[in-house]
Amino acid sequence: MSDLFRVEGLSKQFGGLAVSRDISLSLPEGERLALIGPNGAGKTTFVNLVTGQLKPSAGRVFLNGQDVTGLGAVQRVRRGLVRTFQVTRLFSEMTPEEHVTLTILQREGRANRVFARFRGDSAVGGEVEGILATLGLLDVARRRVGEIAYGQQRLLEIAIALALKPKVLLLDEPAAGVPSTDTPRIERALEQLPPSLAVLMIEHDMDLVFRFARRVVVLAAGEVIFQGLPAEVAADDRVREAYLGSYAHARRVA
Amino acid sequence: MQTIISIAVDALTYGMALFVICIGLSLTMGLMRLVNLAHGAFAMIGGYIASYAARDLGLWYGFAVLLAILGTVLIAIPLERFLFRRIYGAPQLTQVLMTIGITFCIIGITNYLFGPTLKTIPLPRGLAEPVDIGFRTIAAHRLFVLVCGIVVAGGLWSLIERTAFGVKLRAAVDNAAMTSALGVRTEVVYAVSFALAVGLGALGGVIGAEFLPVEPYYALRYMVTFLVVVSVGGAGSIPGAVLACLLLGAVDTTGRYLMPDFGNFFFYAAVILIVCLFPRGLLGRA
Amino acid sequence: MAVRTLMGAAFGLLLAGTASAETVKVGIIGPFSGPFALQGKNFQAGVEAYMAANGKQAKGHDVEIIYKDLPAANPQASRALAQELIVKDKVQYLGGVYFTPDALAITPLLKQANAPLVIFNAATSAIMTQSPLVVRTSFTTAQTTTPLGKVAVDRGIKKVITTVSDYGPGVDAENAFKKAFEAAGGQVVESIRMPLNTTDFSPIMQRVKDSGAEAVFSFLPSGPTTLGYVKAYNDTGLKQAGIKFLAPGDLTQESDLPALGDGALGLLTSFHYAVSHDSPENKKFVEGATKAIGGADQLSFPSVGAYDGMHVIYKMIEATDGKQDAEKAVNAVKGLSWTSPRGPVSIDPETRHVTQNIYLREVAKGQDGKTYNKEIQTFPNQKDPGLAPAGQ
Amino acid sequence: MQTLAQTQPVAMPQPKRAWWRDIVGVALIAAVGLAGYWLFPDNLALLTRVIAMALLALSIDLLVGYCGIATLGQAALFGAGAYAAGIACVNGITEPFTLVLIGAVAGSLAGLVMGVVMLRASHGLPQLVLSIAIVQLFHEAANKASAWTGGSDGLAGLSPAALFGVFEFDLWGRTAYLFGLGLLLTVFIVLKFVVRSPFGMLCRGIKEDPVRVGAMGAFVFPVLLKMFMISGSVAGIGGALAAISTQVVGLDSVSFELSANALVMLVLGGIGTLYGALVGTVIFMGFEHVVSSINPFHWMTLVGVLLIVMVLFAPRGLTGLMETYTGLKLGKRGGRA
Repeated sequence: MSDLFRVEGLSKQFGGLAVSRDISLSLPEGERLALIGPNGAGKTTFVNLVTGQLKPSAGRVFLNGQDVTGLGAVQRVRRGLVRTFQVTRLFSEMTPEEHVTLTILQREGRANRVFARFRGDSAVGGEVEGILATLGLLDVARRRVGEIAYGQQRLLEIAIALALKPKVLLLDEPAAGVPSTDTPRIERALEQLPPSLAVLMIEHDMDLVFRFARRVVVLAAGEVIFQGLPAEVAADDRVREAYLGSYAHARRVA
Repeated sequence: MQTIISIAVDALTYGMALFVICIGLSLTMGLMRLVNLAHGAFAMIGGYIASYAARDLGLWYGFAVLLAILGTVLIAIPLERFLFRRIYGAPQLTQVLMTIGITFCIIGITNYLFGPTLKTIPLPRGLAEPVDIGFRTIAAHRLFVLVCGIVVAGGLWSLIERTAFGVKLRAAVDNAAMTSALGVRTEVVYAVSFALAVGLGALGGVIGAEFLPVEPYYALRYMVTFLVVVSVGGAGSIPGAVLACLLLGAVDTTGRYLMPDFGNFFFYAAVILIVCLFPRGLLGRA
Repeated sequence: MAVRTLMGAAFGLLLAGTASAETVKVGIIGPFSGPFALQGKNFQAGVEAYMAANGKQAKGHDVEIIYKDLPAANPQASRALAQELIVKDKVQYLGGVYFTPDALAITPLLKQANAPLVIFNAATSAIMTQSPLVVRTSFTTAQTTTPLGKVAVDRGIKKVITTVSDYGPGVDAENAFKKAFEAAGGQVVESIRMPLNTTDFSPIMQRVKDSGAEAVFSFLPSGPTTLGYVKAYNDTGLKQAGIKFLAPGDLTQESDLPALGDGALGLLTSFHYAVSHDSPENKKFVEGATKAIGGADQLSFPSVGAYDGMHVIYKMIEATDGKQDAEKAVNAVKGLSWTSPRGPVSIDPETRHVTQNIYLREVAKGQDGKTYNKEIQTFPNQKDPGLAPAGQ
Repeated sequence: MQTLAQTQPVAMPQPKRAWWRDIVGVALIAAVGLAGYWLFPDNLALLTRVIAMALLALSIDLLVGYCGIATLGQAALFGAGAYAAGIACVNGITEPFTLVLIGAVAGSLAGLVMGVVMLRASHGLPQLVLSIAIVQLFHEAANKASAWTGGSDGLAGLSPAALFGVFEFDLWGRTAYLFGLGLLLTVFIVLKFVVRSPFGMLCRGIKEDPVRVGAMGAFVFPVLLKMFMISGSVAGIGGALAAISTQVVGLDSVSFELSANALVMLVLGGIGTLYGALVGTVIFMGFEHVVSSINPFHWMTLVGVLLIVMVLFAPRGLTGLMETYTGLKLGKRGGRA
């Protein structure tokens, strides 16, 4: 069975500094993988390498069996590899409805039309309403994003990603910065993700990781030091060393 | 060969004159993030003061230069306090609007006070005469400008890299909130750097007057040139500004020598090329 | 100040058209502000000097002047101002105009407006062909330049390099000089056109030096660039090397001379007017114009164009007895001749352009220590060579 | 700040109908335009000039206000339209609408060239400098090609045919003004649709965050290039109108000064609303006209004071000021300029 998403030997060096070293992992359809690691382990660099924001020094990225290493970020999105951002990147002057509408029009290749109505299509309208409803954003659908709660903004990040109908979804710390009263809402959203979707989540909140992930990968100093079931993570020596050791050796990779 | 050296000398001195005028703008734009289109207006004020002092009052040239710098800074202080301080950190377009407004006012007032004619700054005998430098003659003031440029570049570099003030300035640029939390009065640092930039502009206006004659529309006429030179060099970078001035001076001078009919094409084509290759300027800060 | 007549514009746009029948209004468009404000002030000085000397009435009709400011070449604004003068202020005559494109924007209006345009400056030959209602009292670049060709040859100069600013008048000057000089037997070894915004002329001077020419012919617009050019000519040692300097008089206009200083001594220029021109008419004119402009060192050639322009307008008013009839007015001044401050002049009946003496001048030092343009040779009754043959 | 604890109602709130405000807005522009026609019948050439400038300012707003691209070279596109229409007119194509079309096409082609170069840089200052360099090159080219453009003497001898074969472009300028007003209204309505279209939304997105737009799977470059072409055609229409109404095209129509003036007017009016471009142009040019009539020698000082006062008391422009005091929102605008 070919994996939906696979990276092989991905490495990145900035100058002489290796930020990612020979990372390999794969996600079959329906996978729920959590990528964890101490601060500075190279998680965000990894996401940027996978999504095409950064060019790897070595290694390859496969999507649906096709090599997409040479493709830019936008092309990868169009092939179904979609991400959310650790710090929300939204248009503060637009409403959630507008965000999702724009995304759907884009997916259908209609976002570049000059002589078309933005809100005219009832099919699109229905889909927008569906997505916003799934994420519980209906009541703020027509408020400016700058005015809504941060937790809702994080949900909107996910809503936009879902509107692209992704095959592989990279969630970059979806619960970061969200008040603890709001995390259940995000968890519920994650549970409702389409079952066939392969999800790679980067997260600090271990409770969330244990509840969500079927498999865990631990990254430290740019290297994969553990791959396995959530239950095994805590017992692994190298993981303990990486987390606790990081306090002993200060920051190895800034 | 002799011609090439000769052109090179011209390019070098012209570039240096540009450098002295522009470096102040480079500081305000790079270090204070202020697109100060009124910089030329300050250079012009310097030129007017020097002209008044040297031509109308008959004062010694060096004294006139000094007076020009001090006078311009003196005029700039209230402007900084009441106008410029309001637009630090404002969007670039707001800064453009405000500084164009200030330029208009300065032009209008200068015109009113001094009339629309050209103002000359008489050079002392030693600088006024051509000097024989072996293979050609060159105006002595060109050599003087060259020396000034080198002194200004060296002095500024050591001020910013080597002194306590330089440390504070660089810190304030990188993180104003943190720097003031550390007890540095950032508005004083800004005011001093602004005064420094204006003073340099005035100096440039005076010693560059042989290239860019002083008249009321000076501030508008050369606004674009200054802005372009600074951007090409990379705002805030002294070596960048030197490099940009020399490079653009060279392109301009050789272009005008080889194909004078297309002089401007060379200049602006070079600008486009450089900006496309180095969007932050030749040695701009990332 | 006559400008104050426009005070009403702020509120009075609605109250337009209350002109009294016996007043003849003249609208003058010129650069009264901006980089060329000095030339506009000269327009005004010429007009005021004429009216001070000849009264504010022409054949019993009050003459009222309305000034409109057009700081830089801008045909769109020029047309708007002309339209406002004609439609709102109901002027019978238009005058002034410093830049060629501005004049070209006005010419299409004249016929319908039934108003003549008397150009005080704009110096491109072709304007005259655009409308039969245009009369010009200034000069054309070709007119002032052409005699220099002969002058050069007479002085034993055989090879000349031309350096002109790369714009209309500069190109006109280059062509006119080349034609005249080569007709007289000289050879133009090289022609350089310099971009208008050139500030450092050293490389140009290097070219001049390399060309092996015995003289350099130049044309630049009057103002700041002239200063840099003349400085470079001196600084690079061309003067010591004996390379002569020839140019139309725009380069050494009187208001720039103080700035040029002693560096300008010995420059040869040809022009239709020097403030120093020795005649009783000019003495009177300079006195009046100086009073109007506020300082003798600001006076320069546009003032005389304006002065004579007003003379033409007065004659037109007399001929039509204050009635608005553009064609009759223009016909009345065809062939008109009089003694201007610059010397004897007449309006060519064919081209409606002024026929005048062109003088060769040398910058010299007067007894008061100031430099001035000293007239040393006269070329009488020069027409505009740019207009002589019909068409191109 | 609210939390997510409340559960959501099932239906979305009804959309606020924004377009009726635009109908009122367009009607208001038309009314003001016609009022100008009746109130100032002697200054129609000036008012036509204002309209041409307003079109130029509108075209800048499309880039600055909707895409976040700073430009000080927009006159390159205006001039391209003016010269194209002018050259066509001299060579026998005199029908006004055809000339406007030619201007629009030429403007959008120039916009294409300008976009390709300017989009090499991704942010403020380098873009500004590129735009300046381009307008200077255009200026230089227009000066050099004097056989076509008349160089610094200007391209003269345009005699556009009567509008609809009936209304002459004459001394009084009524035809030119009403023609211009019609063009302005048409362009304004079309642009309102453009900025409301999916494409317009995408542009606003790019202005706020190009990386997010990329993560949505949309290429940024072609979108912006398209906006450059639309903006170019608007500027080109302005240029063509100027050429037709003035019957002369001068080098000033491809100058840095014109670009800077138009940008100043736009910022004065407020960016990102389309209305700001109109308000700013009318106020600035009206102010300039009145002040320079009262005192041509000092108008520059007063205009300078106006700009300073504006920055100090209405940093978001006149429309921003109006929104603050009336609570009426004229359009969506980005947080930063």
